[in-house]
Amino acid sequence: MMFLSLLVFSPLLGIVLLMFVRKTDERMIQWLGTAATVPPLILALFAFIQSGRGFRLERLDEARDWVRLADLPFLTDAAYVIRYELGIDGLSLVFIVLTAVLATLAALASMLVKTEKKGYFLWLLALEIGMLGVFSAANFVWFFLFLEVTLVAMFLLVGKWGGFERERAAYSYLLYNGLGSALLLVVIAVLLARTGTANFALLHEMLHNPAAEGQLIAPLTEEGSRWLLGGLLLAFAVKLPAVPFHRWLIRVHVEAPPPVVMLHAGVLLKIAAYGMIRFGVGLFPDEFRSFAGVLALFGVINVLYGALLALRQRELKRVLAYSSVSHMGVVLIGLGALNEAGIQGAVFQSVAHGLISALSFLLVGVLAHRMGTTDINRLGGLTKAMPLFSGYLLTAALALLGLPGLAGFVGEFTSFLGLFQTKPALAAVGALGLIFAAVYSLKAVLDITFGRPRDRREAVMGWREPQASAASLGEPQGGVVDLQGKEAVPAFILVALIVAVGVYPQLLAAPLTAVVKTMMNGLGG
Amino acid sequence: MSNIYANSYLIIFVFLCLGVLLPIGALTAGRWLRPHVPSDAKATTYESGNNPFHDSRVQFQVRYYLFALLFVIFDIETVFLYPWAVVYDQLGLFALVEMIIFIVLLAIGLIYAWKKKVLRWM
Amino acid sequence: MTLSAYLALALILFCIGLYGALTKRNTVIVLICIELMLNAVNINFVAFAKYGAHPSVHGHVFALFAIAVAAAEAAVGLAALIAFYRSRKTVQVDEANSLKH
Amino acid sequence: MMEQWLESTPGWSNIALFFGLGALLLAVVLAFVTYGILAERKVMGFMQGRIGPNQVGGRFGLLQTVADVLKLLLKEDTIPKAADRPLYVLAPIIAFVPSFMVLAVLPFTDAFRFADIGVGLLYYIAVSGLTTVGVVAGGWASNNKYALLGGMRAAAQMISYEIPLVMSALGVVLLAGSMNLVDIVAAQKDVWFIFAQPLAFLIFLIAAVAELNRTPFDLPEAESELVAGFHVEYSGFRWAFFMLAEYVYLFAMAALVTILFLGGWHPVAFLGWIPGAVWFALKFCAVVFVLIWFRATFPRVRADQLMEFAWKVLLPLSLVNIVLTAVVKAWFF
Amino acid sequence: MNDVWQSDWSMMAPEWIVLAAAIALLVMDLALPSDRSRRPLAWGAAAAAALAMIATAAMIPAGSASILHDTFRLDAFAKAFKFILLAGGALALLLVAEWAPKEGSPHRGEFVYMMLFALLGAMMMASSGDLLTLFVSLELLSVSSYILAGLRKTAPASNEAALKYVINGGIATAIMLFGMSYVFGLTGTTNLGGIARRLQETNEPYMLALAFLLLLIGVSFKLATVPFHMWAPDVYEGAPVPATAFFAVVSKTAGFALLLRLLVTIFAAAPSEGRDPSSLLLSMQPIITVLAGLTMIIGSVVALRQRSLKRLLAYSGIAHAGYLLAGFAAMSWAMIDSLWMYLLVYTLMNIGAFAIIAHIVNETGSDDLDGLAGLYRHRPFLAAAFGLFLLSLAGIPGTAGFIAKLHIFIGLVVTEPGHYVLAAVMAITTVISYVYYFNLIVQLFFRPTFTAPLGRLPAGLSTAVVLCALGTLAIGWAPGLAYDMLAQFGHFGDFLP
Repeated sequence: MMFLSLLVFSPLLGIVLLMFVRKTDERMIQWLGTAATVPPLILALFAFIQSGRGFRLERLDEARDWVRLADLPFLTDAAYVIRYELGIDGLSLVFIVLTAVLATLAALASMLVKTEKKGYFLWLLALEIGMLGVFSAANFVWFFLFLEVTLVAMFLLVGKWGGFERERAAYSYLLYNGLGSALLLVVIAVLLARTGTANFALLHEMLHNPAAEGQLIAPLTEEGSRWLLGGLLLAFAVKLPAVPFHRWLIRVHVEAPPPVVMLHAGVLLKIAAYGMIRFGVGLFPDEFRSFAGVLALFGVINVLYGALLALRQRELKRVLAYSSVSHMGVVLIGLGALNEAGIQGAVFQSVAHGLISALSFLLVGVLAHRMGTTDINRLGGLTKAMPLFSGYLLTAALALLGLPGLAGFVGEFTSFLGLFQTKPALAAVGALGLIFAAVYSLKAVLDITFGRPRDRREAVMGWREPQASAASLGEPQGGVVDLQGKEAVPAFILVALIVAVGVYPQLLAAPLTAVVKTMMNGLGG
Repeated sequence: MSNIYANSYLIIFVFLCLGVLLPIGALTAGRWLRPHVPSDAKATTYESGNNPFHDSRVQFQVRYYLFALLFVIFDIETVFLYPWAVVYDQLGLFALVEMIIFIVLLAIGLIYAWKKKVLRWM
Repeated sequence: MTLSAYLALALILFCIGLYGALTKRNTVIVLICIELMLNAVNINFVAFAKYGAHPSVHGHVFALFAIAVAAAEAAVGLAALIAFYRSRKTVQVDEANSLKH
Repeated sequence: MMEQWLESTPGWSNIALFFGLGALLLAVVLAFVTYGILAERKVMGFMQGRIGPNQVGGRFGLLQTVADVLKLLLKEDTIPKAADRPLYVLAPIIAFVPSFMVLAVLPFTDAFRFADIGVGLLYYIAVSGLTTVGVVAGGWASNNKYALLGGMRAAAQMISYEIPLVMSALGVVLLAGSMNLVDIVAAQKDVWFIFAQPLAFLIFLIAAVAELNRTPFDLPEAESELVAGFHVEYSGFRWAFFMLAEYVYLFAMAALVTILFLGGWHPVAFLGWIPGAVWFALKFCAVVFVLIWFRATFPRVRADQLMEFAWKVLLPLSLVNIVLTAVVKAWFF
Repeated sequence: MNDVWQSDWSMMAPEWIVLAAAIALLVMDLALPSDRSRRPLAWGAAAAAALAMIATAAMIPAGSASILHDTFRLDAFAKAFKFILLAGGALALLLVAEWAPKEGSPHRGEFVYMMLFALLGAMMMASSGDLLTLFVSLELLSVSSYILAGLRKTAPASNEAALKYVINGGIATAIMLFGMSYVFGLTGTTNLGGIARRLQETNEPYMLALAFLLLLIGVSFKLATVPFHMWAPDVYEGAPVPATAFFAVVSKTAGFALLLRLLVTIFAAAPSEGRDPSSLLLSMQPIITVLAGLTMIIGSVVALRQRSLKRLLAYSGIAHAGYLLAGFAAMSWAMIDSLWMYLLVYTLMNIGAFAIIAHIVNETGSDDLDGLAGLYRHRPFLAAAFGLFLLSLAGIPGTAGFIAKLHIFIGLVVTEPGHYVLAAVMAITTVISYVYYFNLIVQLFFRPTFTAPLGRLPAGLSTAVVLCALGTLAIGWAPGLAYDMLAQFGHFGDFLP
């Protein structure tokens, strides 16, 4: 069975083909680049549908010998063997589908990128491989490996095709995430060194089966496990990002090209959520308990802080960036709740936010392309010129604030439901953030769509000039034209998905249930 | 045996003392006997009757250094050759072969210097 | 008693050499200080070979090799110094500063 | 006699004894230098069809050198203003002391010898090398262009010829199996090394002449080129000590050649009834005569020829000699 | 002496090959007319090194043995390190072949065989089982290296580099020798195994500790680690690029071979007054740990400020030496394994980077990192290769650098108690190093060009770049290749005599 390898590495075909295309042939590049994202999409959807019909995902597991680090007499045969292992379950599948879908849509939206398209698509496809790999890996080392592929690809995509301060954004992305990765690597190394394996299932076995504990290469104390989990959570908190570490996210959201932000906000941030669930809850359920309160607290801080700052922003990209911070807080809240509803909510929220932010950034990209600016102060009354666009933007805003019937609601609702069960006081404070969300998203969007284009600085006391990004300084490109067919397709699909998830959350819940159940068993109820 | 050793070096020390004492004694004696009438002209540097010009501690030709370096290398090689020669009888064929290799390497070094025109004085 | 006297001598020589090598500005003096350190080593070797806990001829052999190697190093050092002097017209270490960030 | 003293416990009495003996030797050497110089002048005079010194001290000018020395002693001592004073004063002493120190290891006969050390030959070579320092120091301290050039030349020459000197002596060490000069003489009981090591002897002799800075290798003091070489600024007794060192070396080198190649105090074949001391003296005088003879007959070589000769001819030859000796010894003995 | 004749001289086959090649090339260089190109000599030398590498590889299956009264050991350790040394040497020689300084390259002949001699010294060092051979081969390497550093006789920078190298090297040598003299004094033998045995009976912990520290300081010069790292940037910057590559790779590998041979063999079982009375090495572990941490921090932080590529790589080399020293400080079962792996990988990625720098220096005469700007536009493959080497140096997964770093990490945390602080320092300095490596990547891919386009890569450099890039990628994606070889060494079980 090579299904998962095929799924993960199918964009490679596109990369190889792209190599042979002339640099100047931009239409061909755009077409090929988009086409290259289709095979993984088809495979992912196929797997999704099959698993919905009761296909057991374990049958897709793959394992191949990769490297044997040590062959010492006192070690067992399997010790220090790192294998190339892919394997998915319902949790991964949800994210894989999300990745595949958003990758295709981002590729479609990449028509907004005009320079050096060939290199751009090469790295975009590499990014997709990395993201798919992260969710398919059944082995810590390979998880890390794919994670770092995304790091390099993102660095290049942001640094080369981003806005005016692109290199700064790329560096802060690199440093924060590098630090997170380094921390993660230390944790992985400790686990690998102490247990002799990096496979998730085996690790789980080694850490929790008292019989297998004797096989540990070196003992792992309770305190040691707690440190490991702490490191793990910290590493993912940087990548999520939790509040003190969020600055890179703002820069990247503001500076990166819109299709890349679609993927970044849509998928890359979710890797952290995925990691927390998979490794935190999965490997260290007992220790996780002691961290749950802190996580929830950070989640609430994230929600409130992100929302408050989003309120203050006068630049659409920044509003959305802070809203991302705020929404990722909801994920933390779900995890901190540490019950079935909470974890499910965290996943829901991840997917929902992925779809919604992808939609928002697609629209922002179009806006920046048309108007040359995303500064709310300088935009207004777009409904007349771009009615279709405004409609979509409004939908996105509604989804963002968590309107029932749209995807955002499901995630937020379930997460908070979880937290109310365990820590009602904290949940109550956090819920304030939802109100702020309504305020900032509507305020920003309504200003753009219905308001009049004028400088509103005087209207809001004490504002300093918001830091203007390059996109907000340029001249409008190509006049004011409404959303066109090619751009409308991804937007439409996204809206459709948002609605679908919102109306029929079972779509996601079905594959998740089994996984979450197992995890709850690990947590001991 | 050990007395011979100690006495021998004692002799050498005595010779050192004598060697130092003689010049000191002679020069001191000379100081009593010789006249002492210094003048500026006497204290000038002798340059074949011309007025001395420039500082004489000028930069030397590099060849002096080259020879000095060559000397250092070849002189030190005797550190190996002399002990070898002394105990040659007891070492057998291997020592011969080994030292021939050593000398061939030395010779290569010499040829190298030769070819690189290090040995040319002018 | 004999041994410790030699060792003390060697140690003092070594320390003088090290001090000079680390603090002196004139490269010639630095090179000489290095030779001083190496000679301290030779004293150690020969003293140990004769009066050490396990006297053995290896110490003498080692000293011979140390002498030879020191000579080679000195030769290369002087060559480097001359080359440096020819290009910079100085032998002061602290004027060797063209290489900096 | 000496052997007993050597074996006695070292003490102050020994020091006094050795001091006395050393002083005796010093006197002998000074006498040799005095009459060696005279002999040189006489022999050269003879060879050049002149008479040589004949005014002071009778028809043979026997007191000529003594008079010269007295004159030097009475000469005013001048030190150039620009000179490096301490070094200037020290240089002649540095040059002279080793020349006397090397005498300590030379065995003149079975009985008449001083220190008996295992590394005698090495000691000689090592200590004699120190004189170079004195020469260079003198040239440098004078702060005179001629002196400096002369000093440098002297140093270059001395170190260049030291290599073939050392390497050729190695053949002797190989055959004798010792560096102790007494042992080396003892090893020549049957065959003198001049016959066993003819090549080495030639190289050694040539190198020795060059080491002594004597014609044809007297470039450091070439009057016509450098005024007077490294000691151009020296006068009086300071200069005398440079000169003295040179002639003490003549003495030492002649003795060394005798010891290494001419069988030391060993007699020729059947003439064993003549005492060893006489034999040694005879051989020694022969060597000295040859050296003087060289001086009278050979023209001075050019500086470049001088250096290249050492490195390009003598050194390879001495290397060949070592290998040959070793191979022959391995095969035939 | 009969046993000398009957020694199995074929065990020294790689050394013979290198020595013979060096002498043959020396003679050829002297015989060739001076206007003939010396480039074929460098190719010949590289071929000889490659041949010696094959010879070494062929000897891997054989068990360990020693000849010449145990002065020359051919154990798994020797073979493993010789393999890396020869690989590095061969690649560096390819760089020599294309060495083209602006004043012309009149000393390329010297360059070739001095490098071979240095390589020979390094190889002997990996094989020696005796203090004396260890010392002499170390000096053969060092003295040849001094000359290599100063080969651009008319370039002031090169002269200065050589001078600094000699002075620092001389001091380090003297310090190390002083330590050796104490070790000898306590044991009366120079054989490493003999020393180890005798030391177990000695009762001179303080003299022994002093000896250890002196040796450690001396070795740290070769390694370019704190406290003897200051020479590296100056020497790297001033020396000709191929020599720099050689120092960065072969000297460093040899230094670690020295470190292991000397310190581990001698002191592993020596008594101590420290926290572990049975092993001086273990009681000195805190000191080594601190040195490793300082090295990593200094190397990565100072590298941030550099603009000269060679200097930058020098500091990065210091940081890498720190990682390696950390691997050593951990003293886990993975110690030698991880060092070998890291050095192998380090050789590949570093020489690859230096090959490209050599090209830039040849073409532009400067090694400022501006020279990289926009390389991607006119030499995309070159830029991609350089990017790969940089990623590997940074330790990004998918390249060989990651695997090596992971192995060191595992070594750091596998012991009980684990060296978590050191691991954390290593992780953080790695992230700091991202800044300067990615800064180069930014130059390569993002910035516009200022300079004239570079010419095509000459044959020697392109061979080196291609080999290194392939190796880096192959070990990155299929580390089994290297680990299978490593497995053949049996985890260096025969390391201690």
